[in-house]
Amino acid sequence: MDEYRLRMIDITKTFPGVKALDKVQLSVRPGTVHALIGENGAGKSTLMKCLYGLYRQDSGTIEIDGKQVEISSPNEALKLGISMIQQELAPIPYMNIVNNIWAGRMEKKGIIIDDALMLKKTQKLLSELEFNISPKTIAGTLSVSQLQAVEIAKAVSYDSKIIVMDEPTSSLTDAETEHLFKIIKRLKSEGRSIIYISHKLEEIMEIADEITVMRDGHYVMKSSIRDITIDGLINLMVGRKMEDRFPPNEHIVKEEISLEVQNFTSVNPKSFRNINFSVRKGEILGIGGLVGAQRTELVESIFGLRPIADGKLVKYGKEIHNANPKEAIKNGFAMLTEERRATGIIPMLSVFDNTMAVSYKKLCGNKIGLIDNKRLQKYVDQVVSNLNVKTPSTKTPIENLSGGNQQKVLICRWLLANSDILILDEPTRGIDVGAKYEIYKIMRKLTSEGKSIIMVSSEMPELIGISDRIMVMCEGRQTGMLEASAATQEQVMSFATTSSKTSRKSR
Amino acid sequence: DSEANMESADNIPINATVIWRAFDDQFQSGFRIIMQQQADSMGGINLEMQDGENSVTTAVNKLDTALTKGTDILAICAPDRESCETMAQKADAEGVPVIFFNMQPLDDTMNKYNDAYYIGAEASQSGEMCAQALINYWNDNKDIADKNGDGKLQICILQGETGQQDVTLRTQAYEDTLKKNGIDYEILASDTANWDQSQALDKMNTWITAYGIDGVEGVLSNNDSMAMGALQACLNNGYNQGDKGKFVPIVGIDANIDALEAMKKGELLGTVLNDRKNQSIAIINAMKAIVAGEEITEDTIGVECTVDGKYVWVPYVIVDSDNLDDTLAQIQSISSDTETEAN
Amino acid sequence: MNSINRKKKLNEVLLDNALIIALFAMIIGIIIIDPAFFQWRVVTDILTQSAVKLICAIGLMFTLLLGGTDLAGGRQVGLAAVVCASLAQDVTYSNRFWPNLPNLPIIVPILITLGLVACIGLINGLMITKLHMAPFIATYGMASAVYGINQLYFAKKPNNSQPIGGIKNSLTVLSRFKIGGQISIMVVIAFAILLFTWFVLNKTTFGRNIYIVGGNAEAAKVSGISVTKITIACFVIESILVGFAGILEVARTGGANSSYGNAYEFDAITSCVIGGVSLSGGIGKVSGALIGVMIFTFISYGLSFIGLNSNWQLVIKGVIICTSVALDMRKNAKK
Amino acid sequence: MNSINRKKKLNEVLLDNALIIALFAMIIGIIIIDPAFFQWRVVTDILTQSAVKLICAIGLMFTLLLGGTDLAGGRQVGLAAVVCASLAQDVTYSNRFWPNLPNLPIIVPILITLGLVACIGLINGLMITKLHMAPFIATYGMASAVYGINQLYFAKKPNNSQPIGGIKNSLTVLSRFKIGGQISIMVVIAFAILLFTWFVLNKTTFGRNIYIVGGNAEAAKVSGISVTKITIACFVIESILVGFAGILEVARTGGANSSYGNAYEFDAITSCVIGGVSLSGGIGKVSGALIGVMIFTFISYGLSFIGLNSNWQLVIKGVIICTSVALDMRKNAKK
Ligand SMILES: Nc1ncnc2c1ncn2[C@@H]1O[C@H](COP(=O)(O)OP(=O)(O)OP(=O)(O)O)[C@@H](O)[C@H]1O
Ligand SMILES: Nc1ncnc2c1ncn2[C@@H]1O[C@H](COP(=O)(O)OP(=O)(O)OP(=O)(O)O)[C@@H](O)[C@H]1O
Ligand SMILES: OC[C@H]1O[C@@H](O)[C@H](O)[C@@H](O)[C@H]1O
Ligand SMILES: [Mg+2]
Ligand SMILES: [Mg+2]
Repeated sequence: MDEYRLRMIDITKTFPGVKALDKVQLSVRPGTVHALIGENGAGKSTLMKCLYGLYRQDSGTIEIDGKQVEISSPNEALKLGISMIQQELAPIPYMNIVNNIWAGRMEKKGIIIDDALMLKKTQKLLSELEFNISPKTIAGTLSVSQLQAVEIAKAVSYDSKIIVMDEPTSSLTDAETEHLFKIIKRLKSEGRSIIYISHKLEEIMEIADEITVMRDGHYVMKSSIRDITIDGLINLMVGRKMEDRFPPNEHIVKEEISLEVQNFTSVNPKSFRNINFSVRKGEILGIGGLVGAQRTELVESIFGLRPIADGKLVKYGKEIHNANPKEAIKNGFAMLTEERRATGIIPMLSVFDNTMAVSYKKLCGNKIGLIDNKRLQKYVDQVVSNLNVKTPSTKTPIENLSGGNQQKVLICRWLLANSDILILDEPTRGIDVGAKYEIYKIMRKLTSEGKSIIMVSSEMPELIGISDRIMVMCEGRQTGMLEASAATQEQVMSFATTSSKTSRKSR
Repeated sequence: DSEANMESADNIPINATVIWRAFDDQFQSGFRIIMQQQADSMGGINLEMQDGENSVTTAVNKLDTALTKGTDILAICAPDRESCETMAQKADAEGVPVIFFNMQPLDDTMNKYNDAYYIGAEASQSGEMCAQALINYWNDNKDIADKNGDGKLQICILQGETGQQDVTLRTQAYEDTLKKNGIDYEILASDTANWDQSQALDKMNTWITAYGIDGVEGVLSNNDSMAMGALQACLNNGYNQGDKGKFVPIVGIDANIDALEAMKKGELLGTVLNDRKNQSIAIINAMKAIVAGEEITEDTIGVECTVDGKYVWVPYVIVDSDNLDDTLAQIQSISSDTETEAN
Repeated sequence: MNSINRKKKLNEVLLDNALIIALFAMIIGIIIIDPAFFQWRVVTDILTQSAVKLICAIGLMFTLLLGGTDLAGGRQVGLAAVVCASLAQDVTYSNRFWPNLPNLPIIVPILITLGLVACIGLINGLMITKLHMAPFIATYGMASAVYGINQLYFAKKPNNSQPIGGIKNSLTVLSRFKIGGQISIMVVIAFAILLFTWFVLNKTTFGRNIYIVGGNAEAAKVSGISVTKITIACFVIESILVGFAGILEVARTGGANSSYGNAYEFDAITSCVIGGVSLSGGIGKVSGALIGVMIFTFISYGLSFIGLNSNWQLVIKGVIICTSVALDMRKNAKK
Repeated sequence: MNSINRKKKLNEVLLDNALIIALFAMIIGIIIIDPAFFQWRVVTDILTQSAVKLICAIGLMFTLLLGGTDLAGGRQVGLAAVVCASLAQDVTYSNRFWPNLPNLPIIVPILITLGLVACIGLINGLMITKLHMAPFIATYGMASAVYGINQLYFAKKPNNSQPIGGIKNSLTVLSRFKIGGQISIMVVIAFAILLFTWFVLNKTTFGRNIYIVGGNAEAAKVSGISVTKITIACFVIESILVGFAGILEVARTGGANSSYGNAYEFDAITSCVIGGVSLSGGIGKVSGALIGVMIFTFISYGLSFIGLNSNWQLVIKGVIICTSVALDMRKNAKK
């Protein structure tokens, strides 16, 4: 019996214009959690897609338990005992959670599908993971966070010897992450191998046994977690030293209030109600809470994407109405949405178009909207290099960029819009430490210019590290407002879970 | 005025159902409207018009519907002649007499059901006349007709929608007639333009380029729409505008108004009149007679025709310089009738 | 709040069932215009006239559920009709398509025909899965090719594009024989197919996988479902069903010509959509297809019955398609 | 490694240009069969015969870029043709559609016609945006309605569904007048429209927004682009273009009847797709539409030129559609 459960040797994969993987190595022991880390675009997902049969490597071999294997489809991967949580979640929208989880391996009585049995098994599965979602819920109506929970449940439910998790916690809050870790430990004890991809280095330190570091499609090194520190990790990834995770906060918050949100109440009774808060000039207001806290609903409603039953917006003292995003943008709002795939990127269009989407009219510099590419190229190149987006060129279709780099492009889009109130829903989801730092710097720069930022984040360190004040929500209600400088994770959590017990029962 | 007629008819009007191959076809819908006009002005009969939508199935459906609803007599222009069998059979089963028109059933169908009749022309006749018109031009204008002087008649044939009865029979008839008249001919090209004017225009234009406009010594078209398309192609090449030497003889079928106008201008050589007015009158009278149990004779039919048993022949008429004006007048009268009616 | 809700509910109920309501209104209307419409035979007529359409609709539904479509559906009906008819003529018939063909048991032509269309379905499936072609365009190309081939075959000597007749009794009986002198065998066949399809779609893994692939092919693939297999299977099934519809057309009309089945796929697709099948895949019930087809047949039957000019029928058909689908969208929007 | 790359490149280059190569092969082939094909006039013929088709293709492209389609395109060509012709007859012509119509300057009928089709486009746009209907089905319903209306108008007394002739010179001149005795004015018009569209799509915000909406409507909405406005605009533009195509058909053929334009939308869509326009929206160049149309016209022209029977043309057309699109997909797949 080989000491390694899995070995990927000299894996090379090229896409037109990009060499995504160049002779990459990966060796994973049984019963261990193996972290795979690297900057956005380093090639982590691509490597795993080769393992899962979604891509075919140009060269290189894969061995499982010492035997060389050819994996040309997920079907074969599953047969070989490999399961994977995708980075880009893709549910079967019109079907309920049960079918989403058992797709491809339905339980049957004879030739007839046994829905009852699958329902039972699903309930068991979900409760083990302490995700309280009804198994009958239609996947299309789930929040990203809920979806991720389902994906985890699914990956776990295959009893496979290798489980790949590509950024499983990118939209989970710490509480849910804790559940996940419990599971992972159990799986480990059962002798399974977990390949764990994440940009949240604390998690890595907590859960991983070994790590492999990648940079720009190259294998950098492999090490046991014991012999390494977070800072060590960081400069292995970015290839340089990073003193701080967050740029210093010069506390440039002005007295002047830029936006007042008064008594905001959703038309959907299950969603947020009576929300009151204000943001000052130069302030970053964080919004924290658990999944389903309705933060996204709230901010999307402020931006005019969802109808409200009641409430008003006052900007610099005068009431405004964001009937729809167009209005909102006119009123100087910007909104980086939570669901990059669904409401962010325009897949087949170039990085250029994706960056200009909001600003063509504004920047073309004439009434009729004639476009002079040279003129616009300047703007695009500037933002794209500011956030140093990894892309062959600004003509590349955005769908060919790595997850994190797509996110950066979307931020570029809103930077060009140059609004004075920015709403960022999970702005650094799936973004590497280096890039995160750049984004934080940009947020600070924007506030120093007197702009205000409302940031929904499920990442405690980020929430506390970058916000000036933190509003906490729980099940649609506003449960607390904290000065970030004084706030602790415990405080935030306690507000985030207020009354959740009671209401759980009431569900 | 139809009201008036009905009262004058001492017995209540008979109910007849007419099933057409296709409303969505100029010739057919023209025919339909003419028949309706005649019925209105003659009185004593109510026509219910049904659309076969160029599909045997639909035609059969419409027949079923009519039989369910109940009708005194049927007149059917079937989508194809085979389907007449099924329809005759269904009608026979319900004891409803049926007159086929414009689409001649097979003889054994006609023989099998004794309450089945046919009113119209010999389908292939239109093709024969069409060819005949060209042959006459060829013989009468030896000097200019044989442009390339090889003694051979080079022709192009424009066909309607492949598989349709008229197309097959007409196209067949062209050749039979040319052979029968001992004409030494050569078919440069023969292809479908789906009864369509602009498709015919493009096809003809292509052939003109391919064989040279003087290489084409005659065009036989399954209908007038396509003939007009072919004509447009010649006009665009500066032909058929009066100069006898620069003339491509084109013959169509239907005697559509625009075709007749073109003939009058000397642009189109000829067309064949499928006498929709007289056929309509014949059909209406026949229906009345059959329902009344009278036997069918030349005078019960009331238009020029030859009756032989269950067949009433209202032949096609070749339109040439002699009868052009009358035909034109007749076709125009179709409209003017309604003008008077409209007012 | 509550009262508002109740108000909402009432007119929502009305709107949700607008189609049914409109239908009944029409029935009443027609009966008033012509009481003869109120008879059992009208029902059997409508059922009989629906049978073939229903089979086509079910066939197309298999492709729609995948988010696909088959624009060659109608032409396959035509090809099947011509091929089957050409092989199922009475040996005694005067002008036979294959003059020297021995007397074959009726099952032979049927199997040959179905085999042929199955191949077409297979090719469609391969183009869509292996060559990643959009179904719309792949099947449109196929439609052109199939029609051309049909024409060429139909034009073969000695037939020379003459309509094919003289069909064997053993085939035509399907349309003439009526159970209890009332319900045509074709209706029974159609409903049998309907039930079987319902079972496959709702009770078997294959059926469930169709919905999964149609809902999100990527997710299906990641879940180890062979999108290729499912897709090809659906297109083959669809072809076999429309091919069978073509055979029934021959049985019904006692003949065939190459223009048979023209544009059937559109009526089929529209019926499905009216019945709530989504063109983007993943959503749709057989019951929907049934309702859609019934509405369609009813309208054309009813309007012909009262002798409404078919040009007006076209207009009305258009309006009905749009309004009914619009209403349906409303429901989805709510969800 | 490098050598491999080079090898790859060679046959990739071959495959990527397979269409062009095939095209040239055909040209050579045809010239061998009939040397007469090698003449300037053939080029002008093909251009002239492409003009109307090109305008339709450009029109449909506006809807395809949104991920939509307009199955009523062809029927709008027909309606435009009949309406325009009925208003543009010589006063001297013996049997006029409107016997008492005064002699109108040609621009009047043209504007009336375009206004009419613009309304149809507007309705299509509203159905799709406000009622959230799938374009496929909404426009299919519209096709039925438009055709019905056209038939009813065409059957109006005194015309009684007789073909409309006697068109004014001021209109027919468009087809007869040739620049330098060679290039028909219609070709010039078509190419003018082509250039203008290129400009709009690539050099204006409106144009870019079309791609953005087609690429991801949700994202467009979040970016403050009015999906509704863009969609409606595209459908109106498309209708106006196909309507104009109908007017040119009248000019070309010197007449009109209600069956004009039947199924033009399909050739248009197919041409676009062959030219690389994606049916799911967001992808496509005008140059693509041009190439697609040219290939089509060339094929049907070339094959008629050597007198190949239309049934074969259908088969070949089908094969070409499938192979060319498959090749195109290959390119996308590589990305
Ligand atoms: N389908 C594709 N076509 C072309 N290039 C691709 C494709 N998928 C990935 N790439 C490129 O391959 C490189 C690696 O992408 P990958 O998604 O593996 O990065 P990653 O390590 O997962 O980054 P992230 O942490 O942001 O997910 C990137 O440069 C990306 O642009
Ligand atoms: N019932 C629902 N129907 C449709 N979409 C929903 C529904 N519930 C939640 N969503 C979607 O889920 C997303 C997040 O929902 P919610 O606001 O409840 O979670 P959250 O508090 O934002 O947590 P997170 O920020 O982690 O998503 C939103 O984008 C919303 O569109
Ligand atoms: O089916 C359509 C054809 O029907 C024929 O009878 C007529 O002569 C042709 O002009 C064409 O209309
Ligand atoms: Mg990744
Ligand atoms: Mg959220």
